[in-house]
Amino acid sequence: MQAASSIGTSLDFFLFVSFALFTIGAIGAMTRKNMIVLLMCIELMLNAVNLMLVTFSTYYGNGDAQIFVFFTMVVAAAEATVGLSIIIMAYRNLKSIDIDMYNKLKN
Amino acid sequence: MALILLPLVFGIIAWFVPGNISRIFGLIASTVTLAWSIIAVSYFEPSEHLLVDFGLRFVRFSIDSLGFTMVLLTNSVFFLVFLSNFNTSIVHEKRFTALALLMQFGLLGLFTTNTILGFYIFWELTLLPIFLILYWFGAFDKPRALLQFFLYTLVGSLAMLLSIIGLMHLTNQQTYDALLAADIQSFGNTSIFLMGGFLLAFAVKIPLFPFHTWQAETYTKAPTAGTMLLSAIMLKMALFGLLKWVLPIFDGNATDFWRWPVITLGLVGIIYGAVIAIRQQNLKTLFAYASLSHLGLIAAALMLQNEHTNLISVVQIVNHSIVSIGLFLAAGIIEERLGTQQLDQLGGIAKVAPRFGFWFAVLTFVSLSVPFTAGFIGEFFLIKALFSAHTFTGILASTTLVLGAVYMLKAYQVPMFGPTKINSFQDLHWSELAVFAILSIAAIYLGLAPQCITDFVAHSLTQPTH
Amino acid sequence: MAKDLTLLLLLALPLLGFAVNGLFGKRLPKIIVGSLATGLVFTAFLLATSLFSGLHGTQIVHLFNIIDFDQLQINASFQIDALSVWMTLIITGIGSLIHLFSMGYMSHDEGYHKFFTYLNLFIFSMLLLVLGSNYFVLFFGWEGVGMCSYLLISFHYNDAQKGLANSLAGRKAFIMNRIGDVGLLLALFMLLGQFNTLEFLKIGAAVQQNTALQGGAMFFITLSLFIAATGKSAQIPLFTWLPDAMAGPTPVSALIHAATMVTAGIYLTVRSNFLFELAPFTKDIMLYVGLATTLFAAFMALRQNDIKKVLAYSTVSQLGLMFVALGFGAYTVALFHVTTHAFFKALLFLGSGSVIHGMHEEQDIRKMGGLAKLMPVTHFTFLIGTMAISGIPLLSGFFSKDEIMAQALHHNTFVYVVLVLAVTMTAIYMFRLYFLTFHGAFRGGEALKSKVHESGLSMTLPLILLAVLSIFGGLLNLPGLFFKGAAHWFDHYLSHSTFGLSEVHNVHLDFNTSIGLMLFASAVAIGVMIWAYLNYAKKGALAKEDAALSGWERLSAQKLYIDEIYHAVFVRPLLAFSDFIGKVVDIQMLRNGIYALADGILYSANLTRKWQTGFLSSYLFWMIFGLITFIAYYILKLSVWH
Amino acid sequence: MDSIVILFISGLIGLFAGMQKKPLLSIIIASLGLVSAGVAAYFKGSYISPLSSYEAYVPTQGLIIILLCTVTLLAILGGYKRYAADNEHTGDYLALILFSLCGAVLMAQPNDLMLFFIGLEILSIPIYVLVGIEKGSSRSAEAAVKYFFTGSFASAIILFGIALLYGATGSFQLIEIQSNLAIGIWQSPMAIIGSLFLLAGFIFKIGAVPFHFWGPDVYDGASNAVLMYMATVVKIAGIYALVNVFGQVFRDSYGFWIDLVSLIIVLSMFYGYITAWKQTSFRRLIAYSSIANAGLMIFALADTHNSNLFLFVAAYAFATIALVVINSIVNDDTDSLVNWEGIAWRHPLIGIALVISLFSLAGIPPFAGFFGKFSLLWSAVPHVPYTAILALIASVIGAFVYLRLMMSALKKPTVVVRSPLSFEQILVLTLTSLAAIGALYFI
Amino acid sequence: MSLQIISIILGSLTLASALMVVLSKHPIRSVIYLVVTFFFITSMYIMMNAQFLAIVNMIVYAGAIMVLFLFVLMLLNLNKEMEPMNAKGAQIAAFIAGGSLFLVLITALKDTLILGQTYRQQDNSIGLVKELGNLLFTKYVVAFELTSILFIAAMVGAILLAKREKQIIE
Repeated sequence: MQAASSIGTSLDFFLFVSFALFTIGAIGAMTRKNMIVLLMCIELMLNAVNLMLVTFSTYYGNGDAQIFVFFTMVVAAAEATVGLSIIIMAYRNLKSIDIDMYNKLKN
Repeated sequence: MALILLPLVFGIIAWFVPGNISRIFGLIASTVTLAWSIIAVSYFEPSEHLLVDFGLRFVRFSIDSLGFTMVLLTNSVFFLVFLSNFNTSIVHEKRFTALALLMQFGLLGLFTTNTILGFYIFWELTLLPIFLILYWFGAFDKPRALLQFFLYTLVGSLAMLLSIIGLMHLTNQQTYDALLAADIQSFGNTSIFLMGGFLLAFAVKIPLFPFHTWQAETYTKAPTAGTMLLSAIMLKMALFGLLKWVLPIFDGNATDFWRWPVITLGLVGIIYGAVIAIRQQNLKTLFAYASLSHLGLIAAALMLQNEHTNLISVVQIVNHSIVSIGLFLAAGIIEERLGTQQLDQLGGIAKVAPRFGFWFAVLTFVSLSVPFTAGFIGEFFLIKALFSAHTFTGILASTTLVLGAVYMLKAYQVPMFGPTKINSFQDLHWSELAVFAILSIAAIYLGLAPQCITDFVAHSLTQPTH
Repeated sequence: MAKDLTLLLLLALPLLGFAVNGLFGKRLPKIIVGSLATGLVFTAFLLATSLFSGLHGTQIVHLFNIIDFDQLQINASFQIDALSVWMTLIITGIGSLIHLFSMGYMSHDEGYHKFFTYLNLFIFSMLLLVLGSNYFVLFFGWEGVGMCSYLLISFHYNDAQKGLANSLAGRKAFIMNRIGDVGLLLALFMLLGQFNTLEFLKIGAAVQQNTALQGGAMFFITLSLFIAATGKSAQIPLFTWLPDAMAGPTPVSALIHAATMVTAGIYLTVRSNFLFELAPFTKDIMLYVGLATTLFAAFMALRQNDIKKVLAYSTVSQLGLMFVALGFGAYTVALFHVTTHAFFKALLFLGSGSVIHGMHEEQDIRKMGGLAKLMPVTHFTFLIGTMAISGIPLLSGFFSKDEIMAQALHHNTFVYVVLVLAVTMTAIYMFRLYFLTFHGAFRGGEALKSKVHESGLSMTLPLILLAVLSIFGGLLNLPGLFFKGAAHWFDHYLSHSTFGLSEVHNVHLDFNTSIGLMLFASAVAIGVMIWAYLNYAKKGALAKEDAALSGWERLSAQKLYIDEIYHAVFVRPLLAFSDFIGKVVDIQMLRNGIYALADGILYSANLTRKWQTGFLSSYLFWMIFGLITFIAYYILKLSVWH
Repeated sequence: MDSIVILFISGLIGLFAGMQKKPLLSIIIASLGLVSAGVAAYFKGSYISPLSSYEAYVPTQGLIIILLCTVTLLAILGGYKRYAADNEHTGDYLALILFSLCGAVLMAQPNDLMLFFIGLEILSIPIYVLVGIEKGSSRSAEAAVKYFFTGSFASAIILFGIALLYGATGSFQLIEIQSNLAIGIWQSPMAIIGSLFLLAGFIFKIGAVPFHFWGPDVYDGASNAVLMYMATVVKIAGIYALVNVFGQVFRDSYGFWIDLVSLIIVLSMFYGYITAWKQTSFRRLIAYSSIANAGLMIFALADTHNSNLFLFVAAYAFATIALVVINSIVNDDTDSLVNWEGIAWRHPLIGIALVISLFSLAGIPPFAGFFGKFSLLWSAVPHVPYTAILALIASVIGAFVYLRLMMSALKKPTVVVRSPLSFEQILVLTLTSLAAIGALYFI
Repeated sequence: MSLQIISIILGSLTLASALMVVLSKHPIRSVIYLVVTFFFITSMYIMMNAQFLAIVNMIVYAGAIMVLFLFVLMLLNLNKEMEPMNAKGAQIAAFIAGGSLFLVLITALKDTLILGQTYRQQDNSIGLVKELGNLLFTKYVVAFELTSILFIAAMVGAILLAKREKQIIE
């Protein structure tokens, strides 16, 4: 069980990676202008959470978290569908997927 | 029960009454309520409480003799307001009739409620109709002044709401008697804060000195009927609250703490209002400041918590209602017929309209509290109470007599005396005449026999509290 | 008739007149209005005489309770004693004469019924004042007469030339009186605090039982009472309203501002004699205030050109004289002078009224002259009045003044000297007035001269009656020099049933001093009369124009600039203060402060809405920022806790 | 569970019935579904449900479900005009709303974070779509885009929080989380950070500062009909979820987060009301006012045992729906407060409902809003007195906003224009007004 | 030991490709990098023996969803580089915010990031399809069923939005 014990020592690192991934996703969401990329950044954040959940699942030896990851993917898929259709709809209206063009509603 | 609900019912009906008979409807409705309350008072045993319960959790009613006095006062005021405005355009609006009756309901509720939350609910309930009356029928060129009125009252009442919540939490009681019995003093400084909340609400409504700035502008711009309602009965809510609720309940360290601050503010108000009134050019503004001066006296005297002073202050409350209806009616008559209230544009009306001149003079003297009028009894004993409490306060308070003469006589003689500056002035309509006559008779009767009020009220004010 | 019923009837009659004239006067013919008012007051006078004749001891008539708390009782009750009955006699007697006079004087006035309404109300209030058995009822009357005074002074409110001046004079009177009223009010509070009652007799009894009361409390009480008296009786510093009050119709000046109301202060002091006796310091104050008033008022009267103004200052001066007497504790003497003064001053005022009526509302003596032939009755009666007030021997004024001088000479020579000066000036201005009005050539122009006429019977009859009273009024209280039996009748009358007065004894000088005093006074008065005759009637000296005046004359004509000083010291600062707090404090600081607060919130709304930039990136940024804040909050809290 | 199933099924039926292009049919089906879901929730436990075995996972009982159904019913009735106008899609819209309501029911009373999260998404995703249904409008598109991205972002945050909580406790079950944390949450920073992320997500959903940004823009861009639904149901579900999670699970760390929550309350109320002052568009005004109201709702956290929230959210929801219905009468395409001038004169019912709703929102007795506020404060004052004072000061500013709106609406126009109301509008306005007045008799 | 090195390498590669998703200007490249990121994440799942998730991640995420993204990108014909970058200040602010978020997270959680030390050997079969299937259809069957609502809602919504309406064709 050498391998398993070494995976134990990697868990901290996976957690670290997950945090970093989340942060990178957040930064991307804040900086990118392309709505599709923005959506991808949010997917990145969701994946960070998935990674964290799997890590914890391994840590606790409990399948619940993996089920949760499964549902997260379901949700992500649904979100992506709706998100992309919203993007298409928006594109039809404004002929742009630059998020900064969408600032008519303010103040 | 009908005593309280009657105006509500009438108020709802009034929305469905056609506009051209709304003034008659208003008059009838107020007459009926007044008559009903007079009949009720004749069956009322002053030493007892009349309990009315609609099965609500937070609102219950209990009418004692003080409450009954205020109920009678309210109903009379509304009757007089409807009567005095019978000839003006405002009563042709069914909105006014309905709102006024709803407001009457609120006031009756306030004066008869037995629960502290009920007090708050009715307190705010009266605000709604008067706000609409002021807004619809007032001459507010900018919403600012009206909003200021609302801001002030709202700040005050929210402070009161906090205090009520605190009080109910601390004592775990909500009815008047239970609160009286509760040992508020044991809460120490908390009770001071709680009382402060109430006092803020009252100080805004009375109004006391630094919280009065809504008053002058609101009174000036409001329709005459609205001004009458405001000053004749709405301000009395605060005095009533002070007299019946706050002072007895917070008897002890809280009252001791607040006594002199409030008296000081009252005194400042007395002099401040009077001094400002001297130079006012607008009749209603002048009366507004005069009102500040008069009510400061009552508030200050109430804080002394002297049994006799409390009784007399009820007389003075009634008197102030008489005076304010009369004076604002006079101002309203001038405004309505001439379209202005600026003193420098007026003059010599008494010559053209001698009846008006006469009755306005009578009311002026009533407000100057010359002997034979209720005002004299009131001011005499209230100032005396202040004098006994501290010589200096008495002397300061008595300056109101002199300053009052300065501004009231100005207010009377500038428009009424002097060379006639106006073309025509229709003399009093019978309804206005009736109001003036009723007011004068009431003032003189109370001036000679104040005992009829004090004896009646004594049943609820001199009961041993703790 | 039972006394209490008489008394109530006495009170009710003027009230009835007030009510009837007030309600129906407009529709009734003038003659009925006038005769009703006059008749009622005269009937009251008859009732008063019946009270007078049946007077023995003090009697209280209780009407009803005004306030009845367990410890505190205030009653509407009345007191019949020598003092109140005497005052009632004066009020109703002089009052009915003046009513009669007014019927003629006011006959052309539109407000005829209103005038009598007010006049009756005044009589009623005045009767309340003097008949009340406690300070409370007294206060009712006290303020009531003030109110009537206001109404009557501003009676001709609609005057086109004078604008608001009449009613402003009324307001001035009312306000000055109110200042005095505050004094009375404070006195009442102190009395209530001290004795827990306001009944004269009860307070008196309490004072007698407890002699330890002498001291601070008494001083303040009496001082307050005296302040009240200065207001009503026009003493320094509150006298300036009285000359202005001449804006009212002349009968009003006669009744209110000469004979009755202004003597209310004297009445109050006499009524409270038992209190004043315990406060010597107040009496001293009273003495010197009275002295100053009598002197300065006389001085101011010297160069007045308005016939009524002269009389007004004269009244102030005479009232000062009475206070001097009160200051010496000579209550009956003061009251005696009140009585004679009522006679001759009413006479003088009515006379002047007759002159004004005849001259068609002209009051300036510079436009008169030579009226003696045109208005003989007026002239003759006016002369009697002038002589009486100047102290020409054997007329009423001579005796009453002489008594006061005697008191002064006995107590304080300085006071006496000043009084002599004042009395001399009195004679000077009175004779100046008389001669300028009735002698010499008519200066009002031919047009006016042809219209000048003697007044009708209703006006001359009161003049004649008052002239008779002015002549013989002195008999009431003859000095005890010759007719010992009839002497000091008035003193005895008052003392025997007025509380406190029996204990107070006036000084009586010895025979020689008295004779000397009288001779000196007579010499002065007659000397002045002769001088005035020579100067004004023979030499034809005239009143100078205002511009020509200089030195003391200017000071006198300008009334020592007291009005201007008051205006600068009190009125202007008050108005400026009112403007300041009304405009600066109230509007700019308090109200605009609230507005500024509202504006601040509005302004911050402009800022806060900028937060909502419309850019999604910024929204996401702020969400992350919020998260960071949350976590930072946790880290902070953790480090604080550990 | 029954309610959810009923809602889902009626949504499905509606979806297919919508193909008939008969709006009336769709609305009747949807209404029936809502009513029966409410009835099912009301009689929960008094009948044997075939789904009772699911009850452990999804408790669907209590007033809250009934409230959600009622509010949704009012919202679809109020927005019926808009939905019916597009008769091709009426069924779709209503179905989406019913599906979304399933999510709301699911998340309002969570006992499992997994179901909670799924519920949250079921609630949100249809609303993302509904906001964007005004296809020709760029505003609607912008609103949808903004709502979608901020919403997904918030979902990620919530998910992160859930993950951290799982990391700290090893479970998604709230009861287990609570018992695992009972030894002392201070031992577990991970749980605390997780709870903070969760808090952030909740606050996003109910739209309080500093996660409020989506609110004004989305409300502004959405149509009145959708606004009625999302301004009310989302907030109700969100606040109930927040109260249930924080009031129960994190009760032990009350002393830790209450200051933060107080700060959020105060900031929300001041920010919301102050900013609402300067708005020129009604929907933005309502959005800012709802930010402030969200702040007030959070007061429910102050007393973890007795939140007394129900009355307030109900009053808020009814008043908001009534106002938006009124707004839909004048502001269909445009959305300007200028159009509100004299609106009360168009129909007496508008005037009455408007006055009652605005006073109710301003918290002035005797309307439901006051009792709601009162009961909230009643519980909160002993715990957070100073916050309550600040909140009351803020609500003065709020009263101003409402009053100004009311004054403009009540101003008598020179020419009185009458607008006839449709049946369902009359129904909604009457019901909301009656509810606002009737609150007096139910406390 | 070797696993640890592998995990560090994988983690670094994940972060690097994730950064490239954010940093690359061309959206298509971002998509490709994202797929790469998912690939690395999948390998981490495999390391943790979460086989089912690894497969689902590969098929659903890297496969279906990413294809959808590409499809939309192509559909909208947006494959050219067209994104103007943000103002520098906002960019820096975003990076600072992200960085601080990461920092505060690490600061707050530094004491609990010790899973490796408290890790006890667990049954490593939990990530298998069989185990998860059992769980999914027993304990989480409700959630599983409820996701159908989610999907149908998403489906209806997507069609509703993306369908080209006749009347608004410009």
